[in-house]
Amino acid sequence: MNALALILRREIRLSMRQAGDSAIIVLFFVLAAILFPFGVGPEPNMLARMAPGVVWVTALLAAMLSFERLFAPDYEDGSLEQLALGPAPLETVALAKAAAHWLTTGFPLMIAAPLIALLYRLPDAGYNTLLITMALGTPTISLIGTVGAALTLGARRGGVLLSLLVIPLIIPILIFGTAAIDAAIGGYPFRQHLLLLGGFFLGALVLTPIATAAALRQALE
Amino acid sequence: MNALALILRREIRLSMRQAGDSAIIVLFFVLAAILFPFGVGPEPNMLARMAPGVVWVTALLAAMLSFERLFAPDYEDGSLEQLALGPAPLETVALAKAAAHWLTTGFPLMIAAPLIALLYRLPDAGYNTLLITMALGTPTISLIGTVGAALTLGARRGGVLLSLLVIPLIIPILIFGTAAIDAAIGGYPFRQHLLLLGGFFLGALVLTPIATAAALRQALE
Amino acid sequence: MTRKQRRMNFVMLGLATLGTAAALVLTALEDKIVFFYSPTDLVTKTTIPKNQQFRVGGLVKEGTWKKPENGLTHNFTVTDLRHDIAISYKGIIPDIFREGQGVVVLGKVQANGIFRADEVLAKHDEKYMPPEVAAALKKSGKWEGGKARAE
Amino acid sequence: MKFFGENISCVRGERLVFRGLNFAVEPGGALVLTGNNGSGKTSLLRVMAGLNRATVGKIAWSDGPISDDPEKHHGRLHFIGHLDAQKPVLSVGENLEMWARLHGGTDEKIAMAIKKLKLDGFEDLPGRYLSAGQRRRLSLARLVASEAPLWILDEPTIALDEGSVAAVRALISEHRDAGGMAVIATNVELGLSDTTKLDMRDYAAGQDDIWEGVS
Amino acid sequence: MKFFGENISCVRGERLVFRGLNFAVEPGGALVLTGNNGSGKTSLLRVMAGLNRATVGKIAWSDGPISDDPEKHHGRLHFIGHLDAQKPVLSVGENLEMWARLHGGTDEKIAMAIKKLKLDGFEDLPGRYLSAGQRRRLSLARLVASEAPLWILDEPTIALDEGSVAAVRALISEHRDAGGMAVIATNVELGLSDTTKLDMRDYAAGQDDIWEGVS
Amino acid sequence: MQMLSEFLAMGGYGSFIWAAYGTAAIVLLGLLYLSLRELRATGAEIAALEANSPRRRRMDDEDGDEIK
Amino acid sequence: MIQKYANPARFNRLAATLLPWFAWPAAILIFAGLYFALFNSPPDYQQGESVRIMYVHVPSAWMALFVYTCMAISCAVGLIWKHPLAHIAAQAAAPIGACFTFVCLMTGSLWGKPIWGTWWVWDARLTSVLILFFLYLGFLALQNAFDDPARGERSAAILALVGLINVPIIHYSVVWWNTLHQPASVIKMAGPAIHSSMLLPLFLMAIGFKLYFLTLLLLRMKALMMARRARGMSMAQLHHQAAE
Ligand code: HEM
Ligand SMILES: Nc1ncnc2c1ncn2[C@@H]1O[C@H](COP(=O)(O)OP(=O)(O)OP(=O)(O)O)[C@@H](O)[C@H]1O
Ligand SMILES: Nc1ncnc2c1ncn2[C@@H]1O[C@H](COP(=O)(O)OP(=O)(O)OP(=O)(O)O)[C@@H](O)[C@H]1O
Ligand SMILES: [Mg+2]
Ligand SMILES: [Mg+2]
Repeated sequence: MNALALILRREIRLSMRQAGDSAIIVLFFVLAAILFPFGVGPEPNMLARMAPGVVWVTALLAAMLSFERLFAPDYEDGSLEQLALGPAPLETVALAKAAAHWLTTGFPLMIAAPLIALLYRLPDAGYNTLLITMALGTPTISLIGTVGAALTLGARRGGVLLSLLVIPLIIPILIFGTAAIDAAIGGYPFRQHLLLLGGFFLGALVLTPIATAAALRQALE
Repeated sequence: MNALALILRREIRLSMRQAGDSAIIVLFFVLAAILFPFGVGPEPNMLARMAPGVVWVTALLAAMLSFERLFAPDYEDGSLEQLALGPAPLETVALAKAAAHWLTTGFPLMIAAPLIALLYRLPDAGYNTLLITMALGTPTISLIGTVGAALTLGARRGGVLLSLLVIPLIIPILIFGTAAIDAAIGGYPFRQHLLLLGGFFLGALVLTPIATAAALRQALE
Repeated sequence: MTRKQRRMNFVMLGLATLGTAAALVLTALEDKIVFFYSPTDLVTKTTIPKNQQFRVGGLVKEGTWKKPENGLTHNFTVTDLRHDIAISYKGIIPDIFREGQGVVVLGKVQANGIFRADEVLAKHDEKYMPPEVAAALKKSGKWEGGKARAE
Repeated sequence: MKFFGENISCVRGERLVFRGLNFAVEPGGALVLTGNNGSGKTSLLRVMAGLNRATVGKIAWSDGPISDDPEKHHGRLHFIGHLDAQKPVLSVGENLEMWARLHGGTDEKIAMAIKKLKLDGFEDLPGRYLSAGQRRRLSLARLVASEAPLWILDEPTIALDEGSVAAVRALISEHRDAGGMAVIATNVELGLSDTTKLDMRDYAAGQDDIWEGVS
Repeated sequence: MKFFGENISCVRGERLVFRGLNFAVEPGGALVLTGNNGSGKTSLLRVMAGLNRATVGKIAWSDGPISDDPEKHHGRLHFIGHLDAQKPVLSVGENLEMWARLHGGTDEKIAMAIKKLKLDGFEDLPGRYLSAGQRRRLSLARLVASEAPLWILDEPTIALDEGSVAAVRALISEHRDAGGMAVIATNVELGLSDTTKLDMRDYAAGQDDIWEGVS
Repeated sequence: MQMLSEFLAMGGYGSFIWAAYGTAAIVLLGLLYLSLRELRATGAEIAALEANSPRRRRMDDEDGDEIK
Repeated sequence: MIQKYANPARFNRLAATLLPWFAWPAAILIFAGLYFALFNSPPDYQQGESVRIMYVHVPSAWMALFVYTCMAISCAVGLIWKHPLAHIAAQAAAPIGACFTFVCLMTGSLWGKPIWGTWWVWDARLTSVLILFFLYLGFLALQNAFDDPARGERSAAILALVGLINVPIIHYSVVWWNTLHQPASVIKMAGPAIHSSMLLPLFLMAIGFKLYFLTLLLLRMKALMMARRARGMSMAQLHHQAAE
């Protein structure tokens, strides 16, 4: 079995064994989305207007919370050291970690998003686009998150620093994701937004493992 | 020097030494607040309407992020064990921790809040009330957060679980905090909201250290 | 100070603080926190900003609800038995909406003084009985509905 | 003032680790716990310190069980486990001072501790620059920096070089000569004189004991 | 195939820890690092493994410096440090399997490792239930579960009971007999025969050397 | 037939009423089903463990062991 | 006395004797309640047939509060007197309470659409019930979040006690705030404001739900005790093998 498959299997096993982990991420997502009506007031029109933005922003914040523990446990218990000393290049390790993160976090978020949209009474025309943008956007977020997680490894208040690094990088995804949904609701074309999101994803797929591996090497010194 | 002062001094020294920690929390606060206009669209009217809600919700999410590392480092390096074995009751430790958390996190958030409100063009009548509600609300949030942090100490995906536990308990603060600002802007009386927030604070001041201490005892077993 | 004394002091201090907390909360609850405003509020509280959405609650005034011809736009008056406000609403009303029924409407006051509602919610009281019983009660004059929940 | 335990059983992770264990330490005495890996030495030390509860049995000083007044018990002991309670960003001096002061240590005591554990010159060095053995010595310095009659030590000589091991041995003798007591878990020979041995293997619980005698 | 280092200096935390150090290990050989706490044993081991870079100097196999092909170097070594790389929710077997497979270990090898480290019966036990010594044995099992010519061990016998120490000693001899090599840092006498000693104190850098020889 | 459909329509509230009763039934009976299944599964697990154990000790021993 | 039943075998026997006394009456009462609720009770003078939702909404709402209160008391017993059965009872009750709360939310929402004109508003009653639901979920999540099950049950117990403040808030929310939700109909000073023909199915269902809860509770407690024993046994077998 090659290193990528080994690591993927281990990550998924870990997340299965720690039962309910991704369920908790999704719950956080739902809870955070519920907070806004409290703050903003429950007027239906306004909520429907906010829906795409809130779904995307809360999904992002939920994902953000999960990044912090992406490498930290492996760093603290020496697993990362051992992975670095394994015969597989660190780039492979980085990619496997991102893939596992998406499977255990991004994917459940994608599934939960329409439910929150329902709560906010998103117009019917928006659901398809919401799903597509999430499908393109969440893997990119996972990839970018791994870079951030690796960079802040061992840093003090890593979690907050991490969010600080990752948010600016993710803003474009947020912008195009919500713009696509808004366009779909308004009946405008949104193909270009989806193309851009796809482009981001492919770009991140190639570049981020390299950056993550470099950051991990620094962290281990 | 008694235990409370000792712990406070140590916490503040730690947060000074790890330079920029509370700065990072505040930065996260600002960044998250900036995200929403991207998601929702930048109409001034709408933003002004959202201002109290967004300020409170983002302050809450920022605080939430800082809870995770409230006890975790002390737990992992054995400091918590030693604090529990000290001659001071754990309730004192819990109170000192909450106070230190507020000084290094809640207080900076309170200072930064009006700036974000400015960004969202909160009507002038709201600023005073915003400050007062934050002054009453943020210590309560710190107190409730310490309970959550102690309960989830050593749990898997502690950060997310923590948010899940703390958010429902904090929702009333959010509701009355924003309602007070909305009332102030609208010219309605808001005395009752402030009274309630004050009541919550005093109640939490007495009850949460007990719950936190109980939870910490469990964590050390 | 012995341990017992010290503990006693802490307990007293804690109880005093809790008492203060309870006092604050109870004072706050003296005036109810509003989910909606009454028509009287609209008259007495001059500060309600006309450009914002808010909720108005009260009873649908007898004889003011015209069943709309086109089937969609409803015009009626909401009263708290002291002041009235005219409402205009385009949309589907709840099933128990009728004259004398409690409602909560969400919307804005327009320039012409009419409240344009975006949402109409029906508010009903805690009484449940078969229609025959209600009719009998009404006949015997023991009926006290209507004014019940108009605050 | 005697420190003793009677009929102690301990469940960890839903398994009965040991049972029916009795011990007693007199002033000037030292109790050395030995036994295989996994025989329950660490568990017993934590129970003694009051960090874990014994599932059955009583731990007490001559003037009453520790559960009556946990704070008083804590004021009487120093516990050095595997975790070092040190912050990498605080200096050696600051790290030590915090714990010493909490237990009423004075400036002279702290200075003496630094000297006895051969940490002089490191006072202002941030904790993160310490090697494994230096870090261990800083933990042990807590024993000297404030006074407590009972020392509870879990494998105190781990990671120490020869000279330091000798220093720790001297420290323990000194403490005992002054009427202190020590409970020490170890896998290696420490070379202490006149100790009471407690072999954990004598109290091991069999497979069928899972639910027995557990309160 | 020789493994050697020439003129190595190492800076940690802005302090020159050692300098001008040379070493060489031949197949069947064992290099034992000794020296005071803080003399740089751990630092040297990490440099050898390629986790840290030497500030000056070269580390190489007969067929080239390790920096030329780090992955090849990693494929040739096992590193056991203070951290155990174990997950509390995975069973002993799963924990071991992950690392063994990564280095090409087979099922038989893994079974043998479990047996040699006296972990049989624990295969399905979650890692969280292990005591300090049991956990250490699980780390050491990696040495047997997959093959590598070079073992880099940082205080391997820490927390082990007597029987386990003997088992580790046998393991190392066996490895060397089969032509393997070992570099071991230790503060206690391990009782290995025919080793090369390297006393870190011989390469300690004086106070004035801080900036010297630093590239 | 007509009576049945009238009954099902519930004066126009049929969909709401049946959805409410349906959810309640599914959730509450589902929990019963899951509980019973769990009970059976742990029963089987214990049986397997007991078959494995050197000295048999049955769950319904008269004066079995006790957690107090 | 109760200590005695911490023995799994004895508890099993007690459960076996009690179960039929809960299960059968529960079934009978619920079926009778359903008969009256659906066939033999009048429509409301205002709400018409939709009032029939009351017969599931109100009993499950009561159960949501009742189960939480029981759970919190049981947690307090577990924390203070360290009785293991208490934690097991709380652990067994939590999913049941969560289910009742969910049913209360769903049926309330389904009732609110035709009567109020909306599925959901953020008024005090509805919001506080939603918080209750999240407290249940938080309890369950916390319970399962630890490697050591004992740690999980005690931490969750503390959470349950902290969350207990929410119960009076839910109950009095309709008094303290101007909610869209109606004030109390049944338990009020002046006697029930519900006609007796509607009160009958309501009470049948309410008592039926309570007995159903007890049935489920016993079943789940039994399963939990067995699971605990299974864990202990497998652990012991592992160690035993290892020691040999
Ligand atoms: C999602 C929406 C709803 C929620 C969460 C909810 C929640 C509750 C709760 C928690 C109670 C029990 C209160 C107590 O015992 O103190 C209750 C009682 C009740 N609810 Fe609702 N409810 C909802 C919607 C509705 C609607 C739409 C109606 C009727 C139109 C309704 C009618 C009642 C009645 C009649 C009672 C019994 C009051 C009593 O205890 O005397 N509810 N509800
Ligand atoms: N945190 C824990 N949770 C559950 N079980 C534990 C825990 N720690 C230890 N155990 C179990 O308790 C037993 C005793 O462990 P303990 O750490 O007390 O052993 P020890 O005698 O200190 O061993 P060592 O010499 O290896 O340190 C072990 O076999 C282990 O299975
Ligand atoms: N992570 C680090 N960052 C900076 N400096 C370090 C770090 N680790 C160790 N040092 C410094 O390097 C020196 C050598 O440390 P090292 O851990 O190599 O010593 P050692 O010989 O292994 O000692 P011990 O026997 O105590 O384990 C120490 O004096 C310490 O000051
Ligand atoms: Mg131990
Ligand atoms: Mg070292």
